[in-house]
Amino acid sequence: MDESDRSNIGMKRANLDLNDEVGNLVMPGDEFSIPKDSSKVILGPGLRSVIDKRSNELKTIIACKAGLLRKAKPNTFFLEMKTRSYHSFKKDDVLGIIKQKSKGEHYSIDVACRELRAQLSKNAFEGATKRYRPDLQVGDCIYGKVMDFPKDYPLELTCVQPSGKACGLGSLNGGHIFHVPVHFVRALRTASPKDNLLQKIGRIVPCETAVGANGLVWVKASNAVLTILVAQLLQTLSKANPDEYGTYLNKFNSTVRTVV
Amino acid sequence: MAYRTHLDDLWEQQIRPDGRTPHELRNITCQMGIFHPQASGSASFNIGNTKVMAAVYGPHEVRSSQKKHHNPDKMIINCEYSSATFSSNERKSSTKADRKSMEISSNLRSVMEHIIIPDIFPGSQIDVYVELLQDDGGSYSACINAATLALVDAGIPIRDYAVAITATMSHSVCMVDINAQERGQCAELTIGVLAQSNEIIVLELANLLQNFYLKDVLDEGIKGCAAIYKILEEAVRQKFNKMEQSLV
Amino acid sequence: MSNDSDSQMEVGQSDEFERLKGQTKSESLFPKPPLVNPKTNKRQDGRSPKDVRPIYVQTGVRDGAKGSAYVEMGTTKVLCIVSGPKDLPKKMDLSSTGIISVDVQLVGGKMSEKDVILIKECMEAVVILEKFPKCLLEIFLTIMEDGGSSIAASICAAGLALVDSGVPIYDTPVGSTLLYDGKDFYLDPSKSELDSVDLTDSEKNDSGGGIVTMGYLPTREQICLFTMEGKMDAEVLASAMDSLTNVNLKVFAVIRHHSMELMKEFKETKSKVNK
Amino acid sequence: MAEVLLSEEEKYYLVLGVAQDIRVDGRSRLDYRSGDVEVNTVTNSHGSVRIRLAETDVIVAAKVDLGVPKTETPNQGIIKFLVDCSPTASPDFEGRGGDQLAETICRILSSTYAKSSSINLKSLCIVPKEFCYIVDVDILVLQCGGNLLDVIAMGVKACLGTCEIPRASGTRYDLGKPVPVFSKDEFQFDYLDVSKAPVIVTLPRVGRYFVVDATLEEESCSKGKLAIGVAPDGSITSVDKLGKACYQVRSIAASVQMAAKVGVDVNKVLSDRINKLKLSKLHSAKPWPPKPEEGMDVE
Amino acid sequence: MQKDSQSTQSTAEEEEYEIDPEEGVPVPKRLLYADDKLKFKPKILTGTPCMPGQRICLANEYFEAGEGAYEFGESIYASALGFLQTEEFPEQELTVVSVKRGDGKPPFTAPYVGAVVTCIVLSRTQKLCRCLITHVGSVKLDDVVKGIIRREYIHEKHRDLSEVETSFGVGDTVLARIVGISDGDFIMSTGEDSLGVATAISSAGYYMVPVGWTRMECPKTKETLPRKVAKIVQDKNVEYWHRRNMIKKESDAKPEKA
Amino acid sequence: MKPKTIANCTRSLVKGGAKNGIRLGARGIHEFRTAKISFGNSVGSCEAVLLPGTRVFAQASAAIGEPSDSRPGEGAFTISVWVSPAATGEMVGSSEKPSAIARTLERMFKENRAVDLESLCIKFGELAWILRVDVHVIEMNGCLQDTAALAVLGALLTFQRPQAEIDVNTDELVVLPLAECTPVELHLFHLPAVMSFALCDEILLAEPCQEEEDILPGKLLVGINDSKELCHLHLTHPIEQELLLEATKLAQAQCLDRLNMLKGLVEEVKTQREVPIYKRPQGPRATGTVLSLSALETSSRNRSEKKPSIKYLSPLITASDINMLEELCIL
Repeated sequence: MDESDRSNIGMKRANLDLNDEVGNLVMPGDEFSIPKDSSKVILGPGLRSVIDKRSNELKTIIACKAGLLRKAKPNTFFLEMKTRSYHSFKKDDVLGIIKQKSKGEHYSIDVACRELRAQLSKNAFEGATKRYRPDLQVGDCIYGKVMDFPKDYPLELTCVQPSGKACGLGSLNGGHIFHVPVHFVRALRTASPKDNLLQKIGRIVPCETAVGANGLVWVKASNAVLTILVAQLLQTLSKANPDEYGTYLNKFNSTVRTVV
Repeated sequence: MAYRTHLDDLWEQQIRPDGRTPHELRNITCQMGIFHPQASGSASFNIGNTKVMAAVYGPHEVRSSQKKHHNPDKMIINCEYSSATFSSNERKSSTKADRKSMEISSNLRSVMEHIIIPDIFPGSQIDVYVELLQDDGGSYSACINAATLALVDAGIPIRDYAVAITATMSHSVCMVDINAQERGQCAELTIGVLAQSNEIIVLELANLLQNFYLKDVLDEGIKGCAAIYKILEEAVRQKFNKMEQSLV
Repeated sequence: MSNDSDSQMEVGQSDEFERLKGQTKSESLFPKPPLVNPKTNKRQDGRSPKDVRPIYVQTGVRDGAKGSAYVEMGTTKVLCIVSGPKDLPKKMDLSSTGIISVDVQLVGGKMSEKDVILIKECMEAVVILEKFPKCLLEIFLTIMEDGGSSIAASICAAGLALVDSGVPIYDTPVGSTLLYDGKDFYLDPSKSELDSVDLTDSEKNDSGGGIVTMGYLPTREQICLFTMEGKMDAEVLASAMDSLTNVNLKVFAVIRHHSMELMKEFKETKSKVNK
Repeated sequence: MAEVLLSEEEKYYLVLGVAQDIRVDGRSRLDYRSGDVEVNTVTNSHGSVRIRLAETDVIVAAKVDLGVPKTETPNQGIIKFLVDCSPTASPDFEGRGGDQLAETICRILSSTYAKSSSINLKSLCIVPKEFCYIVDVDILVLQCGGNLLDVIAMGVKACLGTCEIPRASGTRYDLGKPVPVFSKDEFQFDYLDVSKAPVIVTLPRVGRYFVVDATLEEESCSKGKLAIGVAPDGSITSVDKLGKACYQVRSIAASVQMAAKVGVDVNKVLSDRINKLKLSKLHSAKPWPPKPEEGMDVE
Repeated sequence: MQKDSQSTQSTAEEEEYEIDPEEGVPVPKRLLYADDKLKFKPKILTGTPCMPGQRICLANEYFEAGEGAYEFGESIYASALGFLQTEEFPEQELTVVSVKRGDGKPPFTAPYVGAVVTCIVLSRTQKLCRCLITHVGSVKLDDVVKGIIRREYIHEKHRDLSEVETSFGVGDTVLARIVGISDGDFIMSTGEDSLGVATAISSAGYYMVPVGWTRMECPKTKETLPRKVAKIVQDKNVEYWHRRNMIKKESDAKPEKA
Repeated sequence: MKPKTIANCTRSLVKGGAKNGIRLGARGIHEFRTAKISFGNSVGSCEAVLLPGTRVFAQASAAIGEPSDSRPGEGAFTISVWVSPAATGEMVGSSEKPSAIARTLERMFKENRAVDLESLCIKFGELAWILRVDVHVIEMNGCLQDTAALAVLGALLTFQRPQAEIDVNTDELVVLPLAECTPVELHLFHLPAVMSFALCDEILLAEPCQEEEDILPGKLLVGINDSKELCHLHLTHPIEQELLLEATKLAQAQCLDRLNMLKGLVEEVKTQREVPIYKRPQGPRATGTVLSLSALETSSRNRSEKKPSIKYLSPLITASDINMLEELCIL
């Protein structure tokens, strides 16, 4: 059967228009036609362009994941999806645990993602040189930034900003590190200042937190009990749905009062 | 039925079916260096009709089979327990890698890991092989004792002796060193302790034992372990006296 | 052992017991045909004890395989296929020389592990393993019909297949079997003959008896496989080996003739290529 | 399998010594090392022997069981062999490492005993087609110091020779079927007749000479060996070429002669050892615990 | 060749020791025969058919065993079925004796140290890249064999500068020379100029063309990728690969038309 | 998925916490986990959850087969454990974890004879019920043995099998369809349960979670049954005698009320079942207990005859019946 009646039956949706579909649910395999007018379209995660082999120009745009189609201002399209597993992008802040320190120039890092191998150069610290550089042990937590991930290589982390300063990046000591679903992490990080969970928690229990895009969260409060309590709270919240957050927070508040 | 009652009045005089008193061990013979030139350490431990041989190889470099999952600054201790096909009364065809022997192997390894001082040979491997020749009760405890002796014979630095014995409570009498006959009728608790600090390191229970009795049985067992420890120490003494004489 | 009284009682019971034992004789159960017909001094299949069954060899029977050969010794039919060099399996990675794996399929049966090992070791002695380091050479033997002395046939087939495949070998191996019934030798025995002699019953063959199989490298005059079962004196065994050697040379003559034929074909193909 | 690694020079030294008929431990080519046999090592079997030859240390235990004879040999008993290489012998035997070696030895033993008139299997039959003894011979290799095969063969012969086979004192007819009756007294037993049983003489070829009772080092110098079974009357019961080596006809013939000569002596020594052991067993006290009664274990 | 002769001896019955008739002390054969090699050169008529194991001639300093032949003791034997052929090297006054079968069937070949092989890159890490060897010289193997190219063996000159990442890509076809055998698999080197990446496929799926020593370019999307490019000397392999590529392209092109 | 490597900070947190009586799950040191047990629709299926996040499913089933030669008068009982890859990050098909669990369960249920196997014998030496329990670990967060034991116990308690017996005059196996008989339950001699503790020098942590199990050096398993008898003990770290005794006390208390909860639930399930349950009289059966020579004769005689064939009693038998029957036998 040819393209048209396949689309009629609904087996496949082709020649959609990007701008129309914004906000709708998009299924993997859906084909979008190239917008004629705009010269330039930026495709975010979940969308990819297909190049015709013979005449090598853009044929179509295909959704390779399921999610809501979102549009950012200058012609940027991406799919918003609720995933539990982490897919790395450049300049992501991730939390990792040092898996092993090899003889060479790299630590290999466990970023709590089965199919991703990560590594961190021993020199990628603030003011590190060949002679003076932090000596990390196996099991230490590091808060790093994804420098780049080459095709069939472990992704490369770094603990310095391009400015050469480590703004909060580096190894974290003390506290507690635990794992929550990735979409919850995204919620935490992209929340607007006023309904930011971490700040609310912080008002109850003053604590340091580091949230990695890969679903690892690191918490450190003034003492062990509070640390554990905060960790518990976050883990429960990650399972709860947003409108219950308030009640949980109140409960948490009362328990903290009893402890302190 | 006459048989039974006969046994019972034996019980009243606190005599066990094989004529021992409740606190009496079967006769024990142990020997070190039985596989002398080949194994780096070896020992045999016979208690009654239960015969066990142990051999220790190493420390040598880590064999490729275990290489992948171990970090280079730790020492691998590799234990394998195997029981001969003729060890038990009814013959069993090959017993390689069945659940029971795998379990015993892993238990043995955890014990060995606790008595061997780990950080002396980093990145090396020690093999402890235990072979059960004949099982007449208390085989697991005999294995532990034999392995300990073999380690001493190999000159591997150990924190402490691990000695083990079986004990039980039957007819409201605490008994030590159960043999195969008695095992049928009562529980068998294998107790292993570190000889110096009387810490319990091995606990294995066969059949049912009233929780209420546990304390008494433990006490009994620990007493028994002390006795075993004396015997092992004696064996080691003799060996090293011999050595001195040969040196002089 | 025990005192007289109950020992006599023993006897009383046991001779009745003996009678019971005597009820069945294995001979009466399974009558065995004689090896040679006493009148015409011929064997069951009509040849004299020293004769060898007709041999048929063919190479290159399977296209696509590196080397292949088909051998018939009387009713024994063996097909051999050589393939390789392959990559070593993970577990046996630690070898600087090549490795040979032999797989024997016996149609409607199973070859005993021991014989397979024998053939394997024979092949290891024949092939120049240094020529293909860290590689695996596979030899698949299929015994389509086992008419006796199948090991010998397998060796001939394997040797021919190796020759056909061009694998470097020290020499062309040939094999043959001999049956000794305590009086004289029967060369290249058939299956029925092998079955007919019962090596186990001690009453009959105090004079001995046995089966000898020998693999031979003719031009190097060496023995690459040797196995013997039964009961023989050393001298008898020696003479048996001599007669086996002669048989092997006969077999080798066949193989040599065949390979010379092959050569002719090569010449023709070459001339074709030139034209 | 258990091997030692030698440098070329060491091998050269060994070979040179063998050529001059002086081996590393001072023996000549045809000398055996010293060993001893100990009986009743495992008391819960019908016959058990622990045989040591220098470093090689093997336990052989036989258990007799009641069974049904094979259909093709209705008036013969069954002897089964099972070799088990304990890891105490060498770390290579760990897990399933020793199975290859065990398999080979097992095959050779069974072919030596089954395919020759070495043991009268008829004596193991109680009621033809109905009941016979099944003798399970289990061999446990505790330590391997070279020349394993010979030691095992000796052990097996000694074990079978001293194995107590319960005496069937008669038969009782149940439901028209003869069922063997066993005497309750466990000192009524028979011994197998091993006067014809062979021993195996393994001849590795070191340099240009065959040596008897090779040590591990010598075995590692040789590519292959001949395992030759020799009956007490000097006749050959089995020959097997092991390892990847070629021999010339004359050398095999010579080695067979040699093996026959050696084997006769070994047999002599072994058999009067066995007789001694039997006597000592008779005088020895009643074994404890009593063996299971064979009458019951019909399955 | 010396080594070879020994190893061949050692598998056979005669060990590498010879008994000196006087005092019966074994002396290594290599010492014994090092000096007094027989000095005359017999005439070898080429084209005579040989069976494996057939003795050809003496092995002394004038004669060496080539393909299809092996040396044992002091003579050369045939190791394969075929016709006798000789190859003269006047300068070392050496004659290499080899046995080749006339018909088209290729001789038995397996990867050996020193051979130039064609392989396909499977995976790569910083230290090494794993390959599958498909051809030895110009002979196709029945079954692929594992091999690795270490980072140090990529370039002859500056070993520490060379990076796997900038030299090979997964799926490339690489010409390499086997330099050694590790416990796992063959170790290969692309040190020489003629060795390196023969063909590579761009991300768009086209066969890239080399531009210079270190870069290859996709003909369509003009992206260039770093590679250790092989300077192709006219060689059967490469012809083979070109042929193969042409065929492959056509076969790729077909289904899209359909 | 969780990271495989344990962070040092977590390590120190757990160890330090254990000393001052603080735990990751914000539990007390001697506070056991809350167990949830639910039963499936099919007979003898039970799922036990030990919050937080350990979930084990057990399914009991029985089929008619031959008893083992060593124990001709008893039915057979096998336990097999599967750890699903979903539970752990990676595939642990043949790791020691499943076999360890299986060993523990075997020791408690099989070697200590929790199940009355003699009642499973149909015909001495020839026919018996082969009882098997498949244990699937679906989620794991420590305390696998505890949960598995609970699940198996639940499965065994709620299991039913149809009646099967040998017709006396025509020597045939008769399997009554469920319509005509009340299904028979298993008869358990005692109800065992396991409590696990993590040992950190001088301190017991009751029922640790995964991280605690990995971090803390020692582990102690205490198996106790409803009549306060120890049925399993396992130890992997040196421990003082007093501590051990304390542990057994705690375990005993906890195990008793856990068993009570389980019994209550089982009762509910049974009342829900519409099929009335036929209660076996207590005490072991007479069949197949004595090994007498007469028994030998009969067995030897019957061996020669052909195997008994399955015959259904109900005169008009429908396909559905057969299906149901097979369900119950092969289930």
